[in-house]
Amino acid sequence: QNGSKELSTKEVTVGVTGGPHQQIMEQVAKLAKKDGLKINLKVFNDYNTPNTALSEGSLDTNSYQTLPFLKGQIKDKGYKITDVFKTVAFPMGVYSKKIKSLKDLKKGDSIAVPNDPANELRALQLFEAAGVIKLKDGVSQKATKKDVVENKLNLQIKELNAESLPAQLNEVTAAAINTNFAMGAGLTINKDAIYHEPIKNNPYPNYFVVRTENKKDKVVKTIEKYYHSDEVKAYIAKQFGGSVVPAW
Amino acid sequence: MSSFINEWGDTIWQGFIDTLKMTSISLIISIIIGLPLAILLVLTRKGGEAENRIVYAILNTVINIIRSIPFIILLFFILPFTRLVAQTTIGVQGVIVPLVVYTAPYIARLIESALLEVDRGVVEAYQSMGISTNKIIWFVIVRESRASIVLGLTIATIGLIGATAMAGLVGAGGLGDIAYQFGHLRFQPDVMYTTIIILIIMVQAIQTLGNLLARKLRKN
Amino acid sequence: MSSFINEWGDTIWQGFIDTLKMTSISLIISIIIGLPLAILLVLTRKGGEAENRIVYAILNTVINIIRSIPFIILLFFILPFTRLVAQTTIGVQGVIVPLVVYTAPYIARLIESALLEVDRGVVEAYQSMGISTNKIIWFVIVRESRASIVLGLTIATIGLIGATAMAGLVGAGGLGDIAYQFGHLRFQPDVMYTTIIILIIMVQAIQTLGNLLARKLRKN
Amino acid sequence: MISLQNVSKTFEVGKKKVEALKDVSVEIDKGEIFGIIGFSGAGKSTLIRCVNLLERPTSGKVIIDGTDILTLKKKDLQKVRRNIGMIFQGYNLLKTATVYQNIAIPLRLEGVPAAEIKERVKKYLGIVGLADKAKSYPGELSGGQRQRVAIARALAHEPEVLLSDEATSALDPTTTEQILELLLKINRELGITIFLITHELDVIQRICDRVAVMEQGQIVEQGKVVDVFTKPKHPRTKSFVRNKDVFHVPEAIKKQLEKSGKLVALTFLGESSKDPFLATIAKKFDILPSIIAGGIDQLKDQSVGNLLVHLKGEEPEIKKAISYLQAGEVLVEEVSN
Amino acid sequence: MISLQNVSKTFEVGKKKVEALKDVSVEIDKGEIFGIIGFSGAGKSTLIRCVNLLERPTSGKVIIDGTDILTLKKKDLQKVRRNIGMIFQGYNLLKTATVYQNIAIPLRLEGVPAAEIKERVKKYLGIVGLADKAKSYPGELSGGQRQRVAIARALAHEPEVLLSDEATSALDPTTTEQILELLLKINRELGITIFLITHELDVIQRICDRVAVMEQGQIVEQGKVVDVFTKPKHPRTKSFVRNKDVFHVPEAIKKQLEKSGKLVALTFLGESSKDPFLATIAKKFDILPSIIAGGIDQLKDQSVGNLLVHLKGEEPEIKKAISYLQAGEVLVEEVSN
Ligand SMILES: Nc1ncnc2c1ncn2[C@@H]1O[C@H](COP(=O)(O)OP(=O)(O)OP(=O)(O)O)[C@@H](O)[C@H]1O
Ligand SMILES: Nc1ncnc2c1ncn2[C@@H]1O[C@H](COP(=O)(O)OP(=O)(O)OP(=O)(O)O)[C@@H](O)[C@H]1O
Ligand SMILES: [Mg+2]
Ligand SMILES: [Mg+2]
Repeated sequence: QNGSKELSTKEVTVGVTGGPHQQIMEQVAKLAKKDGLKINLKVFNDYNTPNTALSEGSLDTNSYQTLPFLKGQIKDKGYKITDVFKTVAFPMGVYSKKIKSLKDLKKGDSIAVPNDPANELRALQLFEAAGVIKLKDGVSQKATKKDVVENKLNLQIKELNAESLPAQLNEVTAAAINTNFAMGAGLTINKDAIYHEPIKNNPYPNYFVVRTENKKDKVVKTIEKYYHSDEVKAYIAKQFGGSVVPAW
Repeated sequence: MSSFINEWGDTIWQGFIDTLKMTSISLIISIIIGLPLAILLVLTRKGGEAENRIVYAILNTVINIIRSIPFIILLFFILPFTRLVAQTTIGVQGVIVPLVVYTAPYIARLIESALLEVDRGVVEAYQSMGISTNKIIWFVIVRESRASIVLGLTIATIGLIGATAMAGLVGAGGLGDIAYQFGHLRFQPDVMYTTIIILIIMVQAIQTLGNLLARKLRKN
Repeated sequence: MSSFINEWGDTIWQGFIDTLKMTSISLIISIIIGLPLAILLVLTRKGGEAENRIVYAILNTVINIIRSIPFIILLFFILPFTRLVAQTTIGVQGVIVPLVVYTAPYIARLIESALLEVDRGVVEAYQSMGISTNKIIWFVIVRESRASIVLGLTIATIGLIGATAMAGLVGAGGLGDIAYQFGHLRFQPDVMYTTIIILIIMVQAIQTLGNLLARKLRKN
Repeated sequence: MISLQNVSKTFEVGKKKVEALKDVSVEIDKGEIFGIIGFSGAGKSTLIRCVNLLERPTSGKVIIDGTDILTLKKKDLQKVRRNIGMIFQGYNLLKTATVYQNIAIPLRLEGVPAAEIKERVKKYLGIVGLADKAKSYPGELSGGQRQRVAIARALAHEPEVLLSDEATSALDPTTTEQILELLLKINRELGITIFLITHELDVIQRICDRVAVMEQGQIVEQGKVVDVFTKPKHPRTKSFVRNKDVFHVPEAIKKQLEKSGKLVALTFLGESSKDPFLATIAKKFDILPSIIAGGIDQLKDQSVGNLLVHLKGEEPEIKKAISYLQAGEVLVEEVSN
Repeated sequence: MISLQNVSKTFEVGKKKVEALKDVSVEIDKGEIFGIIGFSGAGKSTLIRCVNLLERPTSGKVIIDGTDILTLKKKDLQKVRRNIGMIFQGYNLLKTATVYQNIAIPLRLEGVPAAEIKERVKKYLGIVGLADKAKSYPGELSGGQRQRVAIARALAHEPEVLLSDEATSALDPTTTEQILELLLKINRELGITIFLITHELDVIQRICDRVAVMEQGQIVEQGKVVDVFTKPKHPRTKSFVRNKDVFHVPEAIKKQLEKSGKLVALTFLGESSKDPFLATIAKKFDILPSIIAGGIDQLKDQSVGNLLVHLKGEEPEIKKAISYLQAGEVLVEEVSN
């Protein structure tokens, strides 16, 4: 497809992952449609493919990733893609059906973290921030439980599919769950999390990403305008009740 | 009920169409590749009509290697190849290549074993009339094993539908993806159940059709 | 090389052990469930020794329904059932249940078609001697179709290994998960290739063993 | 012992119905050897398969030892079947088992002790002349060898009733003769009832007590072998029996012979064959009888002759000779062109 | 036309070797009907399968019309095979095709025009008497009906050479007779060479010009049918021929008869059967000859007799009679107990 041309102002294809990113982008598309811009959504469940597809030209833009993840991918695979504006943040929380506070963790308890690179580091860092474990200095985006250097309570760390964590919550002592997935199971970060990332100015905002050559394209500005509109903001508040927060 | 249809009807319908598209296109291409492969396997095997150790060993090994790789890995493993063949690695178009790579060797194996069931005596009868190997293959061996081939293809089609459920990973959509997304990511059990039921009905229909056809073809 | 082994050796070895465990345990349980199911299908079908429309229809439908659900969906769909049976949904123990639910009906179908290949005449010969249906099943039908059964189980085992690749989704690990997690998601091609090669060798070994055994059993 | 009463069997082939058996009744006594002959497709195999209910009749009764086995439960039917051995037209051997195993497996399944199995297999393999093929697989045997394995399997079973569907049709005369001797022997010594199908009239003649002739799903004639063979009533039976002692004499030769006398077909029975009636008429009348074709067959306990004889001489003498023969219980038919 | 030279075939069964053919040589002339008889397992099927290389000999040559077909390339071998029809011992029909299709498909594959296919199928189905079964599947046919379909398929092919492996073994005498007539007819009218295997001596007698007797992978005797049947040399041949005209006379009766005279076995050939020699000796000497058993068979172009005769009378007269018979080219053997 048109790898080196300016993006059309009539029609763009956006890659998103299933869930809030998709739902929010659907709202953006609705607003854009009125002004004659057609936004096609491509929904992925895999975290790698939207970048590959963007890089090869199968997508015009994508909207699903945090900055550290994007940087890691660019470094590994040499993509010529870049972030253009902040979208939303999903503050991650620690949930439990067994304990009220991470202080109650006992020797040999189990904690669960998502197993995908986009989320695992975040989860480990969250436990680190709570003082439960310690990670190797300068860990990369690819961190796994192998990078835990200190684990005083000898906790069993279970790496599970991010999406199924809520369903498996009662089988571990505590689990770090992305808000969007927690929400599906009726868990809200404000009420139910026993520990969580800052909600305002969350350290892991997501970004809207395009190929570097399209960084300055007119249509990108247009989409940014819709995304950062009040209508979208209102939708997010109504739909996600605080679990998803605008990051702009 | 009607509000459910209003809200989800389009999505599910689109998923149904996507699944149908992915399945039928990949199936047809896989048969076009798998059937000749199966015949080649039968011909070149030990004691076959055109025994050839080398060709057989190569084919056999390649098929086994591909069949060794789980679809979820294959999907990503052959991305460069997919891009080469289909120009893209995403969407329905991008998932056809891995689906075919996954299904064709499977179909080859299933058809191979159907072909091997054919009574050697009948083949001999036709050889004794001086009929060319080619014609014997098509009008005797394939013909006589049509029922088993149909059953094999039924199994392969069902496997294919199972594989399309993973197509969501590369943005190809389909019913499987909807069930996964809504059942899991958005916690909409009604959507999940609906799509699963549609999947079940599809598979049942295919199985019933396959059985029926096979019974019609199997006369003995 | 040696640094690679140092860094990844343990992980890959653990994955290999996990895959082996998941595959073998699920296979054994699936055979224990699938073989009787297959026999029941053959017995109760139209014209079978214990024809029974209702039992056959129920069995047939349940098997079709389960076979309709792609593994990736099944895995999550039956979580409550898994928890009930295995106490947990996590790890190797948690994945056995969905693997069995996925594989047993598949094995039932494969064995069913192997059993149906047995010549009716031979069965009649044993019936005419007043031998009980039970014995005919085991010592005539199953015996005569051993080669096909072995080939069917080979296919099922390979399918099972493919399914275990998705076991990572519930934290059961295994080679497939390593290939996906490290190879694909974390971009470590060397890890991906290594695990895939190990998978290929495993599958090749199984296929070769299956073929050999089948050839030994098939005498005609 | 075995009584089939008004048995009918209809197969449905697509929309067409094939009436393989139409109201067939037949009684087989204990210890008897009963044979069935008939054209290909007459319904013979279907009939014999009704005896052990491999084929369930569409209507009619199958009574064995006084019980209508159509009413039996599965378990009881199996018990009845255990006393009935069967040799199939199509052998029906296990392809993946050796010759030895093919005979041993049914015995094992019936609970025969291991030592006895070994003995019986050895015995019956020896009898059918396949001791050296014990370890071969059916696929490695010739047609006749497979047939013999099937025979050995049925006999090793040592049943009270033996159903045999063309057991010797793939065998050479010598082997056939051996098998028939064996059947006669077990029939005489162990009192085993044998119900057999064959298209070889020799087989019927050699060992059967009674015979039934089938045509198009019906029994058109039945009775003692001698009666049926010497006084066939139904045209089909005639054509069968005639065929047996076919006088394949070229027309030209017949014509030639008729110039110098008369051609007559003589049928005579039993002891009369030991009367030298041809010699007697040669001595008594002024004619020269010569045998052109035909023969004398030894039935199970009787002999029967069918000769095409040329009576050379003058008309009046020939007439006298014929009258003489007819008085002596010889059936005389003049052969016309 | 067909010449098998020093053909051997060894099968490997596990570690054992089965020598199915040992250095067999046989020549079949164009337009001839050549028969093979032999015990079950003698190697007959293996031999006939070597003619069209369905079985590749371990050593030896297979020469058809001057070319050693073992050296031919696949395409050329196919061309040779196209002129050779074959009827198999095991029918080998397509299970999923109707009777009609089973005959039509090979014709279609050979490129016979559609209209002609229709005609030929109709014709040959009629000839084998299965016109009404055209739409049936092999599984719905009786054994003999399947055999007839296989025959029709081979004949519809209209080959120059016909190989027949027990084509009539599952057929009743009448149907057999019809098939044999047909074979004779195509042999005479179209000059088709026929190489057939059978265990029915009747078949050999009826239609074969020459015959070979096989035993344990070897041809132990071959020659014109009359010669082999009247003067068998090899013990196996004798046992075969004897078996044909088995004098199944119970020992008790034989003993009885020997008290009042002598039992002799008479073998005579051809035209001598039209000499009234029994009548003549009855008139000439003071004895009463009576036929106990045996018969006179019409061979393809000749007749041959085998009679067990009781000569009632005094020793000297009997001796004279025997001398008289021997002078008249009748082979006389005294039957001893
Ligand atoms: N494929 C095979 N493998 C091993 N042995 C075989 C094979 N085919 C035939 N034989 C053996 O070779 C010998 C000759 O077999 P063949 O079939 O030629 O006999 P035949 O004369 O046709 O006998 P029949 O009259 O019983 O058909 C037999 O002893 C048989 O067991
Ligand atoms: N399963 C079937 N379905 C339909 N028709 C059948 C079936 N079995 C037999 N028939 C038909 O029934 C008739 C009788 O068949 P059967 O096998 O009893 O003949 P048979 O007398 O044994 O002949 P043969 O001497 O050729 O073995 C035939 O016309 C045959 O075509
Ligand atoms: Mg029959
Ligand atoms: Mg043979």
